[in-house]
Amino acid sequence: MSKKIIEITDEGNAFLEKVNELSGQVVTLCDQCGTCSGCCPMAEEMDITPSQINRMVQLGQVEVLDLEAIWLCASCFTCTVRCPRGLDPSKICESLRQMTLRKAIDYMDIRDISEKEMRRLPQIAIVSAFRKFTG
Amino acid sequence: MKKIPYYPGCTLKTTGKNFEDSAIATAKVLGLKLLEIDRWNCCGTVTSLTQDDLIHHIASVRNFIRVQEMNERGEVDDYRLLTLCSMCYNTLKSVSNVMQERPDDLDKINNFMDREEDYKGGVTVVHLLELIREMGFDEIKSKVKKSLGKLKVSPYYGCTLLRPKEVALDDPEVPTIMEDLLNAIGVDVIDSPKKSMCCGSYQTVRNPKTVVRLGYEIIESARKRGAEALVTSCPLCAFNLDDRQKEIKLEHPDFERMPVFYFTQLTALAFGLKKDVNNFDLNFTDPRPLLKKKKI
Amino acid sequence: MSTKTEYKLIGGYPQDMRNSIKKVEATRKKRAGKVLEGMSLKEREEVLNQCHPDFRPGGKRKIGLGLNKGNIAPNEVADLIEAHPLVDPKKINLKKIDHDVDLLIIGGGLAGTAAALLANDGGVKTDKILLVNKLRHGDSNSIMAQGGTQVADAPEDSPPIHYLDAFGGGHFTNKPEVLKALIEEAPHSLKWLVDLGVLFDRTEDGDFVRLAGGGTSRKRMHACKDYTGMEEVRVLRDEFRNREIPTLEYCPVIELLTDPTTKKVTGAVIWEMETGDYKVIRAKATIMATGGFGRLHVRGFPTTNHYGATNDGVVLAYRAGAKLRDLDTVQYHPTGAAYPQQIIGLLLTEKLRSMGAQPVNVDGEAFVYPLEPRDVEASALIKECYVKNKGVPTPTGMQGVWLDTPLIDVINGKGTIKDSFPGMVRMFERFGVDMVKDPVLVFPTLHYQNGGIETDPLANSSIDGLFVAGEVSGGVHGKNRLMGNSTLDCIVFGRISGRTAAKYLKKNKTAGKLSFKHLERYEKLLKDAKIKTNRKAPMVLPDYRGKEALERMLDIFN
Amino acid sequence: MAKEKNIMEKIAHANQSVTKGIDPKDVKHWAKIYIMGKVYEVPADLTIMQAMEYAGYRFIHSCGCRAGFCGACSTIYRMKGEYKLQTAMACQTRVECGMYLVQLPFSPAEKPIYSVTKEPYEGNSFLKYFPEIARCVSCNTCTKACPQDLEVMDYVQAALRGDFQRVAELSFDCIQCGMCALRCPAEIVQYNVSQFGRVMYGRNGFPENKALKKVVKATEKGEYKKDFKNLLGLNMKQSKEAYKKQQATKAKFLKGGKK
Repeated sequence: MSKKIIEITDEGNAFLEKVNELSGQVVTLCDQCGTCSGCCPMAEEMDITPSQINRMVQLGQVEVLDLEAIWLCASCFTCTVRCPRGLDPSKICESLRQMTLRKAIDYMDIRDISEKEMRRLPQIAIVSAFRKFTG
Repeated sequence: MKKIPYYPGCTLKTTGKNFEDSAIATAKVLGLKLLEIDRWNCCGTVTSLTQDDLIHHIASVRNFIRVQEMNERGEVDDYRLLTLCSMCYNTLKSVSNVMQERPDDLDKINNFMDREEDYKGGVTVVHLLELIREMGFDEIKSKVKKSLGKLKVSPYYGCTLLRPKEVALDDPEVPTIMEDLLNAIGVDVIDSPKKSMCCGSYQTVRNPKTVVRLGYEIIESARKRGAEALVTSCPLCAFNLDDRQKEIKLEHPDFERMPVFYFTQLTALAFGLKKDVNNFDLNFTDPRPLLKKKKI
Repeated sequence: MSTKTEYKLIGGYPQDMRNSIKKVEATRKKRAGKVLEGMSLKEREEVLNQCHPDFRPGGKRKIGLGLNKGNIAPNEVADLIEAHPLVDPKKINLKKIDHDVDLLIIGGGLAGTAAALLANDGGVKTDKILLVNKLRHGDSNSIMAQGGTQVADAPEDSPPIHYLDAFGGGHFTNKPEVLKALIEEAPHSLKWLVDLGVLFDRTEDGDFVRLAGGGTSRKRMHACKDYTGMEEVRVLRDEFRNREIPTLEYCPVIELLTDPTTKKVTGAVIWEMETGDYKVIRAKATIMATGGFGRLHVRGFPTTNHYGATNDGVVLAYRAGAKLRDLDTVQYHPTGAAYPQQIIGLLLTEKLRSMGAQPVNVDGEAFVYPLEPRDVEASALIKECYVKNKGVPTPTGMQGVWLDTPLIDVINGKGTIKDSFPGMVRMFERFGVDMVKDPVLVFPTLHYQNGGIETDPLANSSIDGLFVAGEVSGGVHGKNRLMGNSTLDCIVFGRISGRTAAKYLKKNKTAGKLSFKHLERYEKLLKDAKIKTNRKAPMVLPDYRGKEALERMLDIFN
Repeated sequence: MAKEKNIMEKIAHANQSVTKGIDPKDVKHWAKIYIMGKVYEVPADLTIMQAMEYAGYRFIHSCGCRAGFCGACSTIYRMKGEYKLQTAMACQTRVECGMYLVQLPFSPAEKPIYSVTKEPYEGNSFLKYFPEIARCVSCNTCTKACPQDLEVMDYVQAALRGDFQRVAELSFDCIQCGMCALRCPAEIVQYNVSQFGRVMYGRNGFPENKALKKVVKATEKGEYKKDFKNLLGLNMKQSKEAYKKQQATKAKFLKGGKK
């Protein structure tokens, strides 16, 4: 197998910059050790793992925004306390979600939730789901 | 009695009323009067994690201004804001930190809220668990009237009391605060490896299946160690671990229901307080059969 | 334009009014606790004849045509009755029906909304009802009602007692059967409102707060703070919307339609104000609930009424052949606000005077017993301004007298005004006036249309297919209405008219023919009565446009 | 006679600023305002509504009760040289020099359908019909926008925690002008939320009134029929006497404070 050379486009660089700015993190610091992927309680349901999310951002791959993984993050901060590089991957994920939400594209439509669930769910669940999933 | 400003949060007024009532009663025994701050609003949960997003901090700051006002009026004896719900604790504490560290952002927020008096900073946020630790667990021990010795309970911390580091009320990796409290009231404490694994939090709205998987893992790992019940300090964890047992049962027909307590319900039991403060009707899995079995 | 200067106010008042306030302040201590003696019956009669708008000659005339020919009505009302229709029948295509319904309700205040709900309860399907509004659903005199709704539900009270209070209050000119219907249905209506969620004032133990009103011998006023009508409208409208009953807003009715042979009312033509086109409505039954006529400014008085209170219902029904009654009396309230300009005409409740506020003239002198009957008090205020020339002029040329509100605190202790009149204090505050420290300026204001389309206990008008409810109807209050019986009238007769219409629709299932035959008959009456005029009616909306702008108005699209 | 006849004419003349529109000859003070960007000189004593009429507008919308009850005349404006966007009811606000204003005749809003009589009285009902209240970030823009000076944000927060009573009490003076909903960054329709809260509280928040129930029952049973028959059978003279007699009992029943 021949090695594939990945070129980072201007658009990709701008994307990386934007993520750095929104998250306050320097995503390029991630050395892909995989600790975050290992401790993430959601990783097994994600289409790519947290460390792969970081990698895609490093490479300026905007397609990361279309993946389900960034929405499955529950901001539990397990990766945050364990990252050996001192990065905060939950903030990186949040900035990726925000880039979609700020275009007025929501991840959740509350009308999909049944009336029965709406009666049952505690306030705090709905409040926080709105915060994370709608712009 | 020492008066401290108290922030309940929305859920403690509805599905988490059993948490609030048992906590207020517990605090009273410990010589604390929880003075609900007037005109409180949503804490702004969950903490916004982007650098530029200030509007979501406003909710918390507005509550701090209420604390400031209560102090100016001399209504309370403490400049700290007491919380019970872990989510509120996490959000309020994060914002309190941000406001302390980023005075420019505080200025912006003060300017935006032009109808409020300025927030001068300095309100810190404490969880009831921290106040209890401050008093000393021996003090707790001295108030115990009823033995809970036969009850095997595993503490469940979840995320928001422990992470991120800046807001943690204990060591994020090796917490002991709940164990210490439970030991003090004489509960048989069972350690569980998944006590600080995420329950799935707000994913319960959009992806309940994930929450069912996590809940099953958390409950079963505690059961394997011998636990008969879990104890928590978060109404959202309580929902995900308790109410969602209905869905766990659908997924795993052999699954047996396990009660989930708020820690204050156990202290109320140990202090021999009136039954109605625990309002077990609001616990989805009724703990009373277990308590009866244990003759408590 | 350079002469136009910036405007300065001191505590809400301009300098010249301030000077007069100083005189009021100078005499306040002397006046506190002392009121002038009441007038003798003879003095009352004199001042009424001299100054009351209903007694002064020149304001009224006989109606010149139709069923009520020879009856007295204010000139402004007679002008609208003796007028040509707005529509030219030849230009309206009645073959194209835009809305074909069972029940048409004209007017979306309390009466119209209640009618829709009860008609629906009575079996008329929601999509077979149409409620049309001149403005928005709820923009009405109902929504402005402050006082309360009279219902005799207190243990020491009873419906017959309520009846006699209202009969006497109406100078025994009410139609007894109609008044009885109003009173008898009142308790049910109150229960209905409570069940739908109207928040009436309550005591701490959950009982109703019941207040006294002018002319009531028991406490039976049920209020919702000073927002009684608004709360009632909001709740009924919410229920109306929950049932998804069709409604059209900004669509005044400009003419009724009748069957050419049976003369039955069979529908209406509405005019879409925004676009200017007309729509034809066919209806098997029609309820008229268009409200009052304050915006006619009878005798040039300001009014408490809303923008659309222009007597349209009376005019249209009369043309279609309905009988009217009691048009000759108009209710004036002695203390409407006269300053600032923004709130001229708004009601300042009688309670102010009963708690000690005195009417005082420009020189700070008391001139009348504060609690004369409303008509006498109003006349005395007019006399002070326009006969004795002791009124206080406002920057826009009005005259008024002071109502010395700070006296209330002097007599009853500090803080009384704020506790007893929080809403009013806030309203004046908006315009920079502090009624706790300074007096407020008042002048009589046009309040209520006592008469209207004659009704019976079942809300029937005198013509087939037309029912009436609320202020537009005549008979229930006779020649004078008591406070708290107007919202009651709207709710009760709204309900009754809805019920009656539903029953009527069960028997009358075929739609009538649509025609303007009644207009032909009316034009002939006008001609026979030798009334030559260019006037057109209904008025639909008053016109307050500035002269300078009007003089240069061009209508280039027509 | 001729002199007296003048009184009514004088009144009509003096009142014409509110009955017919103001005459520029009577105006001493003027203000320069901007209606949708265009400058107009108007009498300084007028409300925004009256000033617009003076300038030549004849309202076919944005005008209702003209007294602050109906909420039809929502207006937004900025003062020259100020950054604040202000809200007002056109009928309840005096014009000021340098006002840049426009009216908002309609506020598009979604009103959920519910049955007041069938809906259970539970805290979570608010979220069922208005899930968007969970999006409130307590920015307080609604409260700032409210021309009635209500604590709108506080009642949205109360709705979130299912407190019907607090919603009803804080929102009672709402005139449903729609200004809060138009300004809300969370796209909440506050006035519909509070309407729901009020009707639910009004229906369920109080014990059944026994006195009212008794009168309703008595009416149904026809207990007052005889009294009414007697009253309606009286001639004018008898009616007047009965009325006089009844009014004489007034003092006894109206005692005991204003409330």
